[in-house]
Amino acid sequence: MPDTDTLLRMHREMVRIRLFEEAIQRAYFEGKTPAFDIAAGPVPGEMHLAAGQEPAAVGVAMHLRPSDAVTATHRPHHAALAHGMDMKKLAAEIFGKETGLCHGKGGHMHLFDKETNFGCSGIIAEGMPTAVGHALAFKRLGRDDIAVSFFGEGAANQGAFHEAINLAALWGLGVVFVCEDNAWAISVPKTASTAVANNSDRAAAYGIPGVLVADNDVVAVYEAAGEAVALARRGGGPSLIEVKTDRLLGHFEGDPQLYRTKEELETLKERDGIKRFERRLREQGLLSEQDAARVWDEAQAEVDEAIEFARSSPYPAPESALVGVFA
Amino acid sequence: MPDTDTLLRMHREMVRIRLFEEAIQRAYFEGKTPAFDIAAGPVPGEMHLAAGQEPAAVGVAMHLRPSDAVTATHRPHHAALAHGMDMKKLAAEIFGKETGLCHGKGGHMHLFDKETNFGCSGIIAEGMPTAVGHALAFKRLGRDDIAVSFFGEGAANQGAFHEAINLAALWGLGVVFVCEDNAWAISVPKTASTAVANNSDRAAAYGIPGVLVADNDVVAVYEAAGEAVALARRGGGPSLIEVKTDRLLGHFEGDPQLYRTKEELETLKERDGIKRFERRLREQGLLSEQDAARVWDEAQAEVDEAIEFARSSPYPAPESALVGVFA
Amino acid sequence: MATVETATRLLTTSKAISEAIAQEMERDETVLVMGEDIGVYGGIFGATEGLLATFGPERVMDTPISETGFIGAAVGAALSGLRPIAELMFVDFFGVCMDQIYNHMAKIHYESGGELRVPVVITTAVGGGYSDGAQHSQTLWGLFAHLPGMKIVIPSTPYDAKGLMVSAIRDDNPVLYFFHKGIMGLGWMTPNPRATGPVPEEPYAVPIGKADVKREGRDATIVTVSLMVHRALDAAETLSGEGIEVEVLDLRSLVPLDREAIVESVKKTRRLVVVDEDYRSFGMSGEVITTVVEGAFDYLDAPPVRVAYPDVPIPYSRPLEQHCLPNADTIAAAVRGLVAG
Amino acid sequence: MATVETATRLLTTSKAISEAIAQEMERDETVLVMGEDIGVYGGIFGATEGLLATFGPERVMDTPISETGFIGAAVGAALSGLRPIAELMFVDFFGVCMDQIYNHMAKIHYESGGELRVPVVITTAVGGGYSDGAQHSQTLWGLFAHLPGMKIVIPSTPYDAKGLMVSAIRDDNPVLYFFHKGIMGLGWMTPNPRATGPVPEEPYAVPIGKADVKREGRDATIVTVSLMVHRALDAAETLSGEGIEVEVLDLRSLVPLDREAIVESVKKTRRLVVVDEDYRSFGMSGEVITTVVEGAFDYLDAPPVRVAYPDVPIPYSRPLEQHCLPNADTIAAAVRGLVAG
Ligand SMILES: Cc1ncc(C[n+]2csc(CCOP(=O)(O)OP(=O)(O)O)c2C)c(N)n1
Ligand SMILES: Cc1ncc(C[n+]2csc(CCOP(=O)(O)OP(=O)(O)O)c2C)c(N)n1
Ligand SMILES: [Mg+2]
Ligand SMILES: [Mg+2]
Repeated sequence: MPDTDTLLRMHREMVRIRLFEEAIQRAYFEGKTPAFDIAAGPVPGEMHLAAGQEPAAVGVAMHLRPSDAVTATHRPHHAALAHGMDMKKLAAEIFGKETGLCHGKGGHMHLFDKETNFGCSGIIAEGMPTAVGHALAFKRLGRDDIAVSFFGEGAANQGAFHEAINLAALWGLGVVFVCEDNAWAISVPKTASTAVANNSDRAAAYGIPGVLVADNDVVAVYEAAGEAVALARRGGGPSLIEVKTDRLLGHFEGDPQLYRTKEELETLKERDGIKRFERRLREQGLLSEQDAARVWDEAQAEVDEAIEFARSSPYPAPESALVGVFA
Repeated sequence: MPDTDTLLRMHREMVRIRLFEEAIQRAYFEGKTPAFDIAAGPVPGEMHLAAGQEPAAVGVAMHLRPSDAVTATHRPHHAALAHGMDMKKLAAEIFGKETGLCHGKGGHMHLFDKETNFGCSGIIAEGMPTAVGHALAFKRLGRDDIAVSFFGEGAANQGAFHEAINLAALWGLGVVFVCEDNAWAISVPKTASTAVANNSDRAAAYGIPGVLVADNDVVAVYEAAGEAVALARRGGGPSLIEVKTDRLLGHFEGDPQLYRTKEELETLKERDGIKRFERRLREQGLLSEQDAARVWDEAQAEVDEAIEFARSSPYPAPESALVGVFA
Repeated sequence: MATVETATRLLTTSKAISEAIAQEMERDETVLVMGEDIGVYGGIFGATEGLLATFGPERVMDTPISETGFIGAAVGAALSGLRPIAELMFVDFFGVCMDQIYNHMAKIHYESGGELRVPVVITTAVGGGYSDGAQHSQTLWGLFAHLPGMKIVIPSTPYDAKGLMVSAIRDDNPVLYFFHKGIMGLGWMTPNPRATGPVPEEPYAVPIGKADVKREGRDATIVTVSLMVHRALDAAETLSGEGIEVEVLDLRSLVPLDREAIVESVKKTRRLVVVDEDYRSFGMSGEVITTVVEGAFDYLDAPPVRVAYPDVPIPYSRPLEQHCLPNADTIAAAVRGLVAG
Repeated sequence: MATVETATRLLTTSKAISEAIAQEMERDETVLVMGEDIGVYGGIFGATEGLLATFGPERVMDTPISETGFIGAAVGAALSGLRPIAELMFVDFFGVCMDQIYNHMAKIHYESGGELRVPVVITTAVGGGYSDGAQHSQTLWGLFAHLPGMKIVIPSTPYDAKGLMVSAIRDDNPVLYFFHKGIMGLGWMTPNPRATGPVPEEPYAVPIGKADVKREGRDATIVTVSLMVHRALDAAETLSGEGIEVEVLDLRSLVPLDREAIVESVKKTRRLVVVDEDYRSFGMSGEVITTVVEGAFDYLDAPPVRVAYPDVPIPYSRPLEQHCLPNADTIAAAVRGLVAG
């Protein structure tokens, strides 16, 4: 059981992620109403938000240092912030600004951060081999850093999943594979994509530990990840963790979600991992009403500042698109 | 336990495959001695022979009909002949002749036979999804035919393995996946490629039956395949069988095999699946010395005829290379 | 509206495509569709809208994210008698399944010496301009056209989209069918008037391999495909006001490539501009120019010019991406330079 | 022999490559090699011979048949400080791992706005002529050159092979290094005298992006790469006897493409023949011709000609494959036609 400080830090982290994404969501719809035009507004393009999945990212990232590598997916904000990415640079990148993490060239699905050894990819499951490579480098260089690879349950049926985990297991590399099972791959439910109920059972195919976190609970994730990270750090090889989590929003913003019932969406809101966790902290007397309010206020202030930084930053020079193909 | 007739047929099949490949091997080295030139002689290019692996192909194929689909690999002759491919057309194709199965355009790694719904590919594991497709068509068309996919233990670490088996399991298709574990992928031993000892254990990742045939014994293969084929035929979905078999020769002809000890090669010859099976049939009084001799003689005669057919057939017209890209 | 419909029925490109597929599925029991989100969702770009409701999950199959698996399955199914249509959601994802596409789907007919046929249609979305970044905005048709064994079809209008899809499904060869997100007429994309147009209700075939003159002209020829046909027509409109009459040739397919049509047009106009949303080098623009050099060298008044996407990955930020994309202005400028020079 | 060695040491191309890798591994602890059969076996085409014995399994890693896995691992390892060399045994297999190559290895530096570097070298064997069929005989460099973000290096001689490998390993960018089976000097391949040549013992770098005039001439320029450089030199020899002096320009890399060298040579000879073992259409031949059209149009005495592999999958049977491959005779014939016409 994590100590109080850890519990409170996890709460703060989840809150700032949620508020950040809510701000991005608002900005995303600027210029897209009344008529939705994906190319319009301050934040164009596809937008995949992770609301509901914060426990998976935060419960894992609590065990990491900036020098540990994290590879994420098309839905990367929660993992990025949990691993310590600068919120201003992240916001500015999403706004396509010169001050962005990648100076506007990457965008929300292609975030690369040297400071936190973070990367992501819009190609399903293809971030997993990259994580194996980071861990390989750490071993070669004698570093006790590890790599974490986040991916969705839909990614678990892609060949890269199989190749990456087999390699990591074979070479005894320090990788923690974290499957965020939000039950959906866009409109395709897990039951229509995966021949087994739990991807954690697939660990048997590689002779590594497979752990199922059956509830979208940050503490349960924290406990499971703690063991996996420790194992990886002491050279014990990879683990596969599957977290049953919830995608509260559409696959991307603007998704009509005709494939999900109103009821399903309502129940999801009910069991929002952040709300539930906060309630528990309150009940256990670890978080007073005022403290809770302060957490939300401070996070909101940080978010507002980041968004303001992004808005007020200049766009990169158009011609800069033509340079930087080669180092 | 198969009946005597079946036992004797399996013996005959394995013998004709062995003798066919020995004849191909002799032809292959024509024009390649004293100096080996892979492009020279009546049979140029790479040549992957299956000597030692006949039990895996024959034990499975005994349960198949010509309308069942079989997909094989870069090492396809044993599977092709066991499934009933015309030996003359096969030989002529390997000699690159107009009368060949593919009129000289395919070659030994690219054999496609409408008569026996047989196909193979030189790309590791990539024949597996094709088998899934055959089975999908059979289901759609209301046919109770099935598909068999042969592949090596090295292929079991390729993404296509994972995707194909998950799809077949998910869609409940009639596919029998047969892994021929000859312990080697060219010079890489299974221990250096696969995180688990037995690929049959990987069936758990798809919720399907996984069967290990621990010995290179055609009867054991026959038994295991019988159940898997019956299950597939009655709509019970796919199975994964791993057969521990032996590659008696180099990966391809001309392989110096510096990665294997003389001892290993000797012991392999000792436990040659055909020799052992024949000895058993003799001991059990199911096969007399004369009958055994006749089997080898008749098979040799068939092989000689096929090779002669191939040699005496004309080459395709050079210009024919330029046509046939589109139907 | 009803009257308009009976007169000339207007359809978006995505509706034209889904109608073609539906009509072919009606006609031929062996046609089936598979891919990610092509069922309930109707395809992320609407190319399969309504099919699930009409034909059911047996013939409209949502798949796992296993492109090698289901495209390979499409190949196998075709070998055993079906005519599958498989959707690769974005062409940018080809790298996870290219082996099935070009080592199997494209080669088996030839390798088999003509004994087998592989009637598979792969539909895929292409194109950028809406800030989707380096992995979701490419066209890549030049890459596919380099590999023998697949027909490469690229419609630019609702009418062509339906007729070419009908031809693609009926074709006994593998066909890659590239639809540009910007021509589909989707409610959530930047509006494009040319993405809606007259489409006959009854099934009809537009032959694969015949280029189409989308606008006649005498002063220069613009050869292009897909959304850039629309941009070229805008440029032609502008230039016409300046007294420059441009011919806009829509290739409609890269394989087969209608080299005759290209050569004929340039023999007439004596000037060529190739416009390509795909990467500039080692692609379509070079092949079209070489086709003219081989077929109409002595007719050229000036060296052909290309307006293409530069050889850089596609940046996310709007000003960066827009700087790279060919548009009506850059196309018009290129034509002016050519006619003047 | 010893004396010869001290004078000008002769090495096969494969030995030149493995020596370059060994010397760079000596120099730089972070260089490591991975791939299938690159350890004990020394690489199917000998490019890594002897490395395992010298550097051990930690730095010379045999991999499973998981190209997406280990090439992706090479990319990740590069991001965390190593300089991996990954061998893709045959370029024909790119389809099982292309996403890692072009959506990740090639794009991350640009996507990161220059913040990250991906110093990976992918070595791969190309080429046919020995009846290995449609899935083991391709060159495909035109396809890779179409995609921005990777340098495309293609040596034709032992000397260039070593120098270009040294440059590739030291380059902070992703490099694809294509070695042709027919230039490696392997004992089991058809003998090729040019596959053995003088190679200095000490490390040296041949710059990536500079074409090399392998033979000077005035009457026509042959632009090509890899084994076709050897074929072109044979043709040039024959033609010289007929009084036709051909310049043979070996591009040595397609990305960066030395357009200046191409244009300069054609300005001098006024005639161009492009020879390509890769598929004819939408590839290298069209790009080189377009480069000349853009840079030396007015200098051309006649339309450039291409001698390339036709747009068909590669057949197995010897007479079929040989009919398709460019050779000294077909190259010489093309030059004669150009000079005469
Ligand atoms: C190789 C590949 N195929 C398809 C897609 C399109 N796509 C983007 S997200 C997505 C669903 C992913 O589902 P999952 O892995 O569960 O992640 P989630 O969206 O639920 O977070 C798909 C199919 C892609 N990006 N890459
Ligand atoms: C995708 C791919 N990678 C690599 C190769 C080269 N290759 C051909 S056979 C082989 C070994 C295959 O081993 P296994 O699957 O065990 O079959 P076996 O040769 O033992 O029958 C390899 C690596 C290939 N043909 N395809
Ligand atoms: Mg999901
Ligand atoms: Mg094997």
